[in-house]
This record gives sequence, C-alpha cells and structure tokens, in this order.
Amino acid sequence: MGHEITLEVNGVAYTRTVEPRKLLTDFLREDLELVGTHVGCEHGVCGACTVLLDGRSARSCLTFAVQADGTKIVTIEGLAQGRELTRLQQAFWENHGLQCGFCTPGMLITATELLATDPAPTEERIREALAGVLCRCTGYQQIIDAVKAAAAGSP
Amino acid sequence: MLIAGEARFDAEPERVWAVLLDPSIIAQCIPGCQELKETEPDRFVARLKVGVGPVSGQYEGTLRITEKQPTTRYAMAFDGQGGVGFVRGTGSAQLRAEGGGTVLDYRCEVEVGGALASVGQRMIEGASRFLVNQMFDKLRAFVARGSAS
Amino acid sequence: MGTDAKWVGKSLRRAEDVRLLTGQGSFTDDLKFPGLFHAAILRSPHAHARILSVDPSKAEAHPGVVGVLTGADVKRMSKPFPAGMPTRLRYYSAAIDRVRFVGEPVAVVVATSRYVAEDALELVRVEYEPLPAVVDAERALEADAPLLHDEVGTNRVNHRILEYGDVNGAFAASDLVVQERFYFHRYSSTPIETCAVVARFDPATGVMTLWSNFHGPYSLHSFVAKGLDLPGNRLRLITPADIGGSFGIKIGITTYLTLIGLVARKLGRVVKWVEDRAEHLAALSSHAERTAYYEMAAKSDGTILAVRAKYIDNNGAYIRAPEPASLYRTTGNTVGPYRFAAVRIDANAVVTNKSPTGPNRGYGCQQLYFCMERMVDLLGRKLSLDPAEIRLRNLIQPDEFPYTTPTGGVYDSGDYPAGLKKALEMADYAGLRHEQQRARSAGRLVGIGLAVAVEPCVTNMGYLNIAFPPEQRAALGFHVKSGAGEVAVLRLDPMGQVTAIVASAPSGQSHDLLVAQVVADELGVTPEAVTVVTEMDTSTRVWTISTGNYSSRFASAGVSAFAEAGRILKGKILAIAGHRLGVPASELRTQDGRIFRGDSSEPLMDFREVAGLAHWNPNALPPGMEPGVQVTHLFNYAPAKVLDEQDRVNSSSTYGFIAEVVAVEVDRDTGEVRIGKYVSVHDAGVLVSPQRVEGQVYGGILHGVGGALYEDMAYAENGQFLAGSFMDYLCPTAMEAPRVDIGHIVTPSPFSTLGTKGCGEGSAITAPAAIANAVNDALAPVGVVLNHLPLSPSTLWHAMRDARKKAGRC
Amino acid sequence: MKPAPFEYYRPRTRSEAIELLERHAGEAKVLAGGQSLVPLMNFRLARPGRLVDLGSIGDLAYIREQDDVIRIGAMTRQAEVEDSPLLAARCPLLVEASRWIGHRTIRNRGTIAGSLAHADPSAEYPAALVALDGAVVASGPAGERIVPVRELFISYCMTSLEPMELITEIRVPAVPARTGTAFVELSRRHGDFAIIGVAASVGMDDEGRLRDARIALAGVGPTPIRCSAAERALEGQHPGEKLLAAAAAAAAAAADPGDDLHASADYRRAMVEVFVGRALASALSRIGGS
Repeated sequence: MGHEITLEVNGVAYTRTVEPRKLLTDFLREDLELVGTHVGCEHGVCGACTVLLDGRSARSCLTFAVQADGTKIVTIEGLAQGRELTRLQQAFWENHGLQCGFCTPGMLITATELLATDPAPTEERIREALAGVLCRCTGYQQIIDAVKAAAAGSP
Repeated sequence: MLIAGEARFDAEPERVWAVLLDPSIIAQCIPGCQELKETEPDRFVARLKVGVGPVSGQYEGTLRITEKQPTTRYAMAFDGQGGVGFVRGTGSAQLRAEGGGTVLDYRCEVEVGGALASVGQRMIEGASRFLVNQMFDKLRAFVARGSAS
Repeated sequence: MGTDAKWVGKSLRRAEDVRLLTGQGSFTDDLKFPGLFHAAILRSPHAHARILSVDPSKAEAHPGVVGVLTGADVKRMSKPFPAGMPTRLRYYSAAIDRVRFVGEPVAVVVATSRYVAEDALELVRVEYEPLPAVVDAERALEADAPLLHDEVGTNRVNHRILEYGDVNGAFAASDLVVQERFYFHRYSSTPIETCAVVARFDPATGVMTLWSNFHGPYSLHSFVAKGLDLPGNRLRLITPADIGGSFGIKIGITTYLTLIGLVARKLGRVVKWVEDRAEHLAALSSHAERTAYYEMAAKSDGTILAVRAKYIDNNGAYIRAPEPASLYRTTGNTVGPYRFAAVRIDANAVVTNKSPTGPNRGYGCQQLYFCMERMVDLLGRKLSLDPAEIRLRNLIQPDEFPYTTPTGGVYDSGDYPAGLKKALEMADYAGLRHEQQRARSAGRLVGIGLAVAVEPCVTNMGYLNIAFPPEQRAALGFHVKSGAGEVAVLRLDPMGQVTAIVASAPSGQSHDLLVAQVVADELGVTPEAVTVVTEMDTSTRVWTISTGNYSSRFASAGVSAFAEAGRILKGKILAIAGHRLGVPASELRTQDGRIFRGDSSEPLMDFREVAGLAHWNPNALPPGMEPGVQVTHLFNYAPAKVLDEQDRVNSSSTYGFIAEVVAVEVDRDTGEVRIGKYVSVHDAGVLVSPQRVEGQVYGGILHGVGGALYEDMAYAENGQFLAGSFMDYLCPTAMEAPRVDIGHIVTPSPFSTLGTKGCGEGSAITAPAAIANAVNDALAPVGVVLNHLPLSPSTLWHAMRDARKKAGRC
Repeated sequence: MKPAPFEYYRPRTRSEAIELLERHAGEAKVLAGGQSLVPLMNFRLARPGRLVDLGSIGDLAYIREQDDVIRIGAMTRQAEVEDSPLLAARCPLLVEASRWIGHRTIRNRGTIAGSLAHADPSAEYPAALVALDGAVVASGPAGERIVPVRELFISYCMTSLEPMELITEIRVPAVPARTGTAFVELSRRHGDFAIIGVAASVGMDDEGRLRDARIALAGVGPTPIRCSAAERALEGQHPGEKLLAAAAAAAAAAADPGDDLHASADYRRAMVEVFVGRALASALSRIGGS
C-alpha cells in the first residue's frame, strides 16, 4: 500500500513512504512535523493549508502526498531566511496583519506568490488574490494594508 | 424533495404492471442495485451501489410495497443507509392506458440525510432525477422486450 | 488613568507575532504526545430519531481500531451536564437513546490514525427509528409539535416575563405605537482553527488532563467536571499559547472535553480528536436565532417612551451552558443608548431539532440591536424624522453618567451624541443624503443605514440568575451569583526580570501585548522586558469562576487587574528599596528597571538588586514582609452586584458605545448589495493599543457583514442541515470585505483602573442592524421592507418582485 | 474528513494510463488537477477504488494553434489558460472564463480537461466550450475520437465518455474576425460556484448585422445549456436594446433551473435574462473593427 516519495521541503530533501490517500497537509504536519501549515476545512475553501508547490500556490488539503513526489515545496517555515523575516512577514508584523495567526500561513504563501508575479499590485488585485484565504479575525483590512506596505517597501 | 413525472410505455398496462412488480426485473432496473431479496411478500431488502458522476456510495435498505391495485396503482416506501447518509421516501405510480400504450404518472417524495444533504444538496435533485430517468429507461427496455417476445 | 503613561496608548508590535509568522505557533493540534491515538465521531444523520440499537463490534474488529465508545458507555460513565436554569432536561456528551439534531455524537471510534478511525465509523451499525422533527421555534411551541424532551414536557424550556418601569402607563401616554416582527437568523463566527482535544486519564491519581483550545475555564470547568463525574480538583484543563480564533464559538467544546475524556478513560489511552469543518458547521455552535415581536411607544416628536418585546430564541436541541443566557445577557443594556424608562420582555427559550447554541461574538446583542435599531428607523419613517435626528433626540446625554437604566444597568461613562455626530461627520452624512437623492432620481437604489449601540463588557455573573423566577431565587440554598473579575499574577524573578502570567487564554486579541504595555507603565520598564505567559493550566494557574476569554473582558477587567497588580508590585519594590536605602518609599520612583529618589537622575538601585534581596536574603526585608517579589491580584468590579427582586441587574461592568453609518447600493436587477461606505465610531474608553482596537473593529464588522448578507446555517424543514461545508456556508472573503473608516471617542471609564473598556464584540453587534437599515432605506422607493436576515440577492430580488406585483394590483 | 483508501497509479504515458483505465474499468477514476474530486473524496462522497494520476504524463500540457484551431493539452492548468497570450488574442472567452474559477491557488492545480470531465453544470469551462463549439479528443483503447463538447455532457457531473476513455486534448476554433465574446457570472462570493454564468460570442457582418451568435448558460440545468432560440433571434439583426432584451428573454425560457440554498429557480431564471443581456452587451462592445 505504501508508496515511496522523495521531495524537497524548504530546501531539505525527504524520502518517506506514504499511504496514497494521505493528504499533503497531513504528511507535512505528521510525517515531517512541519506544523506551521494549518488545517482549516479540508475541502479547499479556507486556504489555511496553502503551500508553494514548485513555486506555485497549492492547497495541500487537495493534494495527496504521493502527488508531491519529485516536487519542491515551500511552507511558512521556509519563508524567512534564518531569523531574518521577509519583507512581507515584517509588514504583517507592523500592520497587525494577523490576530490569532491561524490563517497566516495561507495569507503569507498566497501574498508571496502574488508579489512574485506582480510586485506592485493594486488593492483590487490584492483583494482578489487574498480572497482564496479566509480570515475570521481581521476583516482583512490590516492584511491588505500589510501586503500593500510590503509591495511598496524598498527591495 | 418531490420528484414527479410521467413515463410512457409501448405496451398495455397489464404488461407494464407485470414488469413493475417482478422483483428480478426491478433488481436490474434500480440503478446500482446489487441485490434485492424478498424477505416476505412485498417486503424486500436491497444492497445498492449508487454512483452519479464522481459521487458514489453503498447503501443497504428496505423496500415495501404499501399499496397494490393491479394494473392501475401501486405505492411503496423505501429507506437506505450508507456511509455518508441516508435516503428514504415514498413513491406512488398510477397507470393508465393511452393510445395502445401505458402512461405511468409517478410521484416520489425523497428525503436525504447526513453529508449527502449537508454537502451534496446542490447535486441531489439533479442526480435523483437522473437516476429515476435511468430506471424508467431500463424498465421501458424490459417492457419492450416482453412485448416483442 | 495614567497621565504619565509611556506605553499605554501606543500601537506596538506583538512579540508573539514572530512565532506565528514563521510557522512556530503552538496550537493544540501541534502538540506532540507519545502513544497518541486518534478519535473520530459517528454522528447522527437524522434530525430526530430513536436509537434502537448500536453495534460497534465490526468497528472494534477493524485493524488499527483500539476501541469504541457508545451512548451506553456515556450513560454509565458520566452525569448529565448542569444547566443554568430550572429544568429536567438531560444533556449528555453523546446521544443515549435518542438523537435530536443532525450531527449529534452517537459513538466515538479510536484508532491508530484519523484515517483508520473514519474507516471504522462506517462499520458501526446504528438502527434508528425516525421521528418527526421541528426546526422552527414558533412551530415548536404549538401543541401538536414534536416534543424533544419527554422529561420536560414542553419545548419551551425557559420562560421569564421581565417588566421594568410603568410600561402600560407609557403605552397609554404615547401618541403612536410601532409594531413589527423580526427574524434574526442563525450564523456563526466559524474560527479557522476548529476544536481540538487531547485527553489523558491517570487511573492512579484519578486526574483527567485535557489539552484543548478551550478559552475558559470560568464556570464551565465545573460543567465539564460534572459531565465527567469527577471532583473539580481531578480535572486539569490545559490550553496552549495559541488558539486559532473562537469568538465565543469554541465555548461549545465543553461537551467534547467530556466526550473525549470519557473515551480516553474507557480505553486507557491518550486520545486526540480534531474537529473537522463538517463537524464544526453541523454540530458545534452558533448564536440562538431569534424571532421577536416588538412594540415601541413614542410621542409624536419622536421621543421613545417604552418597548414591549417578545423574544423567542431557538436554542437547538439542548440547552448547553451558558445558554439560555442569550436571552438575559443584555438585560442591563436592553434600552441600548436610549433614555426610555419602561420595558417589558417576554423571554422564551425553545428547543428544536437544530444544533445547540451558545455565545457568538456579541452574545445576545446582535439580536437585540437588530430589532431595536430597525424599530427606531421604522418609528422615524412613520414620523418623517431622519434616522440621525430621531436617534439624537433619544440618546442618553453626557451629563447623565453614570446612568442607571430601567433594567438595572449602570453605564459607566459616555458621550453618545458626540459619538453619533462624529460618525455622521466622518461619513459626510449630509453629502451622502444629497448623493442618495441624485442616485434615486437616476433610478438607482442607494441607501444609508445608521446603528447605535451600547457595547456591554465583562459579564457580571449575577445576570445568570434571571433564568430562575424570583420565587425560586428566594428559596434557601439558591445559588446566588455576582461579580466580574479577572486575575493577574506578576513577579520579579531572582534576576529582577518581570514575568506576567495571564489566565485569560487569548485567541488573537493581543492580551500579551496589552499586559506588557500596562505592566511596563506601572513598573517603569519597557514592554519588551516583560515576559508574558499565556498558556493556561487550571491545576497550576490562579483563576476565578469568571476567568476566561469572553464578553470583551480583557481590555477592561484584565487590564485593570494587571495595572493594579503592577502598582502593588511596584509598592513592594519601593518598600524593599526604601528599607535598604533608609529612604521613605514615597520619595522613590522607578524608571527603566531602576530606582531613583525624587527628581534625581542618579539610580540608587535596580530591580535586580531588589529581587536578589527579596529572594536570597528574605530576612533583610522589612519586618513582616513576605519573601520574594510577586503579586497575585484578583480584580473585581464592585458594581457587578447581584440581581434584585425586580429582576434588575447590572449585567456587565463597563459599557462602550458604537455609532455606525453605512451606505449601500442594491442592484435593481440582481438584488446584490454593495457596501460603498462604512464608518464606525467607537468609545472603548482609554485605548491601550489603538491598532489592536482597530483590528477588533474591522473583524467585528466583517462578522456582521457576513451575518447580514452571506452566512446562514440553513436547515431544511425536515431538520437536515444544508450548510455543511465552506462551499455553502459563505464566510466573506477579502473581495466582500468593505473598506472601513474608524473613529474613536474616549470617555474614560470611572470603574476600570486605567479608564479602559472592552471592544472585542464591537461592530459584530451593530453591523447587521446598520446594513439592514441601509438596505431598507435603499429599497424604500420600491416599497420593500425587510425585517429578517440574511439579505441574500435572491431574497432581495423576490421582495422587489413581490412589491412590484403588489403595486401592480393596487 | 479523510478520504477512503484507494490504489494509486502514476502512469508515464497516455497509453499506460488508458491501459490502467481499461484494466480497472468502472473502478478507476482519473486524477487530473483534483480540485473538484479531492474535496468530494475528503467528504467520502466520492470513493474511487483506484486513482490514475495524469500528473506525470509529460506531453499533456500545451496550448498551440493550428489552422485556426486552438489545441489545448488536457493537463494544461487553468492558470496557464488564464495567462496564455495566445488565448488572450485568439480565444479570449476562455481566458475570461478562467478568472471566474475558484481562486488563483485552485487554478494553479485545476486543469481544463479535469473541469470538462467533472462536468459540473455550474462550472465555467463547460459553458464556455459549449458556446465556442469546442471539442475534446477522447482517447481510449480503440484509439482517439473527437467528441463535440455539446455532446459531452449528459447530466449532472456525467459525460458521454466511456469509463476507459480519457480526454487528452481540447480543440477550440479561434475567434473569427469581427467577433466579440464575453463571460459573465453571478455568484454569492468571489470564487464561488456560479448561481448563473453566461458565455456569449457574437459576430457582426460588414452591414452591421449580427452573425453566428452563440450563447451558453452555466448553473441553470443538469448540463450547460445552449440557447438556440436566443441565437436565432439575433441572427441577421441589427443590434439594439429591444433585440438584446428579446434574446435574453428567449435564453431565460431555455433555462431549466432548480432551487437551492443560494437562489430560487425563479431567481435563477430571471438572472439568466439579466446576465445574457449583460454578456451580449459586453461581447458586442468588444467586436473589433478588423
């Protein structure tokens, strides 16, 4: 039943044996003990489980770990370089872009992808991108402001 | 949820009636029916594997014929439990001769529960109609076969 | 309040953010346990059915399964939960012989993984005999309605008629009476983190340890202990540092603390259960939906004289503590910000075949203000008075504080007219009305909605007694309640560093930061120098019956507790230093962790020396002084008094104020509502961190927007739950969120230590009213009045079509 | 909410995939992007015994044009459709429809063929391709066959594909000269399933008369619905408010909606009229001069 998979997560190579039905979210959290990726709905709506899969954002709850064989994944744990927060993380910190912090992995990964493709997005664009991640604390305003600030910040 | 409509058969009501009440035929016409066993007169237990598009499930349940007026009317009650919910309901069929054939008016009151209802409600009505049509298509084929023979 | 506050009032960054931004948070599901097994819960697909049999044998035999807990075990191992009202209703953590709502737990399977546990759920055979279900509270009150609890004999499980002032006289003296029926639907704040429980029972000591994201413990520790049939000191509830939101919803976890505790005890294993989203939506909690009948008596100049209201709350299948408090939690602030002196409330708690209810951001306020603010608009419309004008005519005036309401509330401070005027000004109300005129003449449906409200903060436990009629309350041995407190623990360690221990189980509201700011000001250190501990553990922390994270408590009661603890600690530091230096303590001051005399800038000692002395050389302390430097301080609001014989109670401790102006446009073709402008003015007293307050306001507004326009925990007539996923339960996204302009006015509370009030429930209590008023204003030209929620496009379109048809007929 | 167990296969070639489908006919399901299937599996509403993952078949992701026909490989992600300059120029309706699918993160994984094979009548691509008179290449043990998209959908989430068949390519005619297209949609929230969606394409001849109008609806029946009566009403006419209203009314008559939690059948039908009007107006405004 088990399939052996090899993948790179946050720059570290892993080889593990997984049952086909194991969701990538559970694989990251349980098998790799990377619990920064959160589970919020397991049906692809809330976005808390979003990771970068080969550079593009993906719902880890709608991906089986076996599908990730041979891919490169970045999770929230892999955003900061060492202890240095990214500009986006810094902007979230300064703008109160998080309250409980549970949707934060999804927000950061989604906004990271957005800023990589559009370094100076309009507010509408930011809202559209963030619409794929649900937040119940912030009303989104301070998150949007944080993404704007990160976009405007000097490189 | 009410599913109602009419089905037309190219055979006289007597023939349609015989097909409708033949458990071996019914078993072949109920979509996904894997087993239909008569436990006592007009009472059946059934095992179904129903699939509509990607949605599929195993159900175990019972079917009771609650009313029989030969060649004109019958009614039944059914219920089934599966891993993600249940289906239960009542149905009635009224038969009348028309132009050498038979018109069957049916009304099904179907209740669906559990995840099927709470997650799948968007698809249930469409799926149920599809299954009912599928069943009548098969029945029609049996009726036609009988008429031909 | 601290005029020399250096840190209070500043918007600082939170220390805890760094761990959350880098994926290093510590949420319950992140904790590691050796020998852990995983639970999945079998739930009823029926709204109402008798359980004829439960056969777990096939599931028990499934590879990987450790065992199964059924209703029979629950009945054997536990006791029914206590209720905060007189009732015979029996409520257990799982169904015993009857299921009463879709999603009710029927059995628990424990296995090596959640995957396997879910496989085995399908193997538990349950035979049900379906019963007729009832989902509508008014229908449930009819004589021939299906009865949920035979032992109770009626679906109306709690009923009180509360009358304050001369209601009949006021109605007799009025020039007009407005009457209306309202329906406030069921929705829930659905935190993104669902519930999680890990249970371990130690048979040797008899101690049950439950790790979870419960933000209690307050009075519900006893509730869980009773459910588990354990003495209180054998129940240890632990909450890790991070909770992924709650908004009151996770108070519903209490029955699962019990259920998972029971299965861990039965199987002798460490068991984890993580609620999935389907379980959360179908079975956790929401506020009670309310059908209400209102009558408002007024003079022709718009002066409101009295209100008569009947609340019919739909509490779902069981009354789970603190319910039926949604009926009573707002007692003291029933009149809102208005001056009228007579009120009659006919309060009804009704059980139906829906999931049980509980606190949901605003707890009772969103229902109250939706009805009240709609009534004020309807009255204004009848009198051709502008919504702003009629409100200004009825607001309590600034010179009337502290203001005692007819229902017993004691509003601490406020300037309601200034708050409303500020909101009107920020929104350019006159300009908006002008724009509306122009839009209307172009055939567009543009509306402006107002809502004002008093935001109650820090529940006075005393209000819970209202559920009992006076004759029962008079009986000997009746459990009389009062008080609204919070606890603070503060200490200097032997190295002189400050640690603050918070027992309030924060779920994103920045308690850590507020404590650091307040303590920094009181002690004369920097906020970064204060280490704040937020993990909760009922066996090792100091806590009180009201300790927890609810009713917008922290900025009010928590901040007061820490400010006072800081003062006490500082007093001790100075006393030690004074004793050592031979200087009167009154001549000493602290700054940057050092001690100075008078205005001198020459430090005489530092905290490290004081702490060293107190810890290492206690015999050198002033005579009679306790060794060490630590304070445990229990703060309590004195005005949080017991309920009186006339059912009057000051149900909260500090009272904020909210005024909102919303402009919307309704698409005539589609019924879609677009929010154009949203202005929200708050009086939360002294602000410790304005940025945090704004965060609460934005969040509260979006819960209200979601409730007013999108979210609906919908049930079918037969009791089937229809909103079982986030595909159908529609939490607003960043695209639906309005941009909000926030304004503050500050009237310091005379009751709290620093003049602070709470603001956590915030605009969640006003947004549904403001939006409904705006939508009604927009639809006035087409003859539509809507007094029910949610205002979905389909609903609006049907209303407009029906109005057209009606107009065509006339 | 964990999926039931299944066997997993990851073929490297099309033929290997078809072989697997043939061997496990009726039991195996194709996993393309998984953005519709996996949620159903997590709820255990779908429980295929075997999954054939197309993710490692190298030659299924492409967008190219050949003889005025755009060919899109089955595993082309929705985000790639959205971003394609070729499609923006030669088939803008597909680009516009893509933006209505879920969210970008969903579109990063979701594939165009997956969306068609899933056949959700509320989905965007089925309606768009019905309006565009697209076709799919279905590959099976007996080889390839071309299935016009209008013959692909038979009921709610059901296609006319055989269990051992696989969509390998989508073919769409490039937008002809002097033709405008539009995709409009009404949904409760951004990214939600369509309450109703309209795909429209309309051409104009040198005399300013409408030619070859094509309208398809999402969300108002068990399959996408092509509005032939509305299209006939437009043919050869000069555009005008009255004409568009008549076409919109004819389209509404073709709709066969049901009630659900979010919208009544009456509302949906009325919205068909509103949104067909909007789609046509938008498509007309986009008819280029050349």
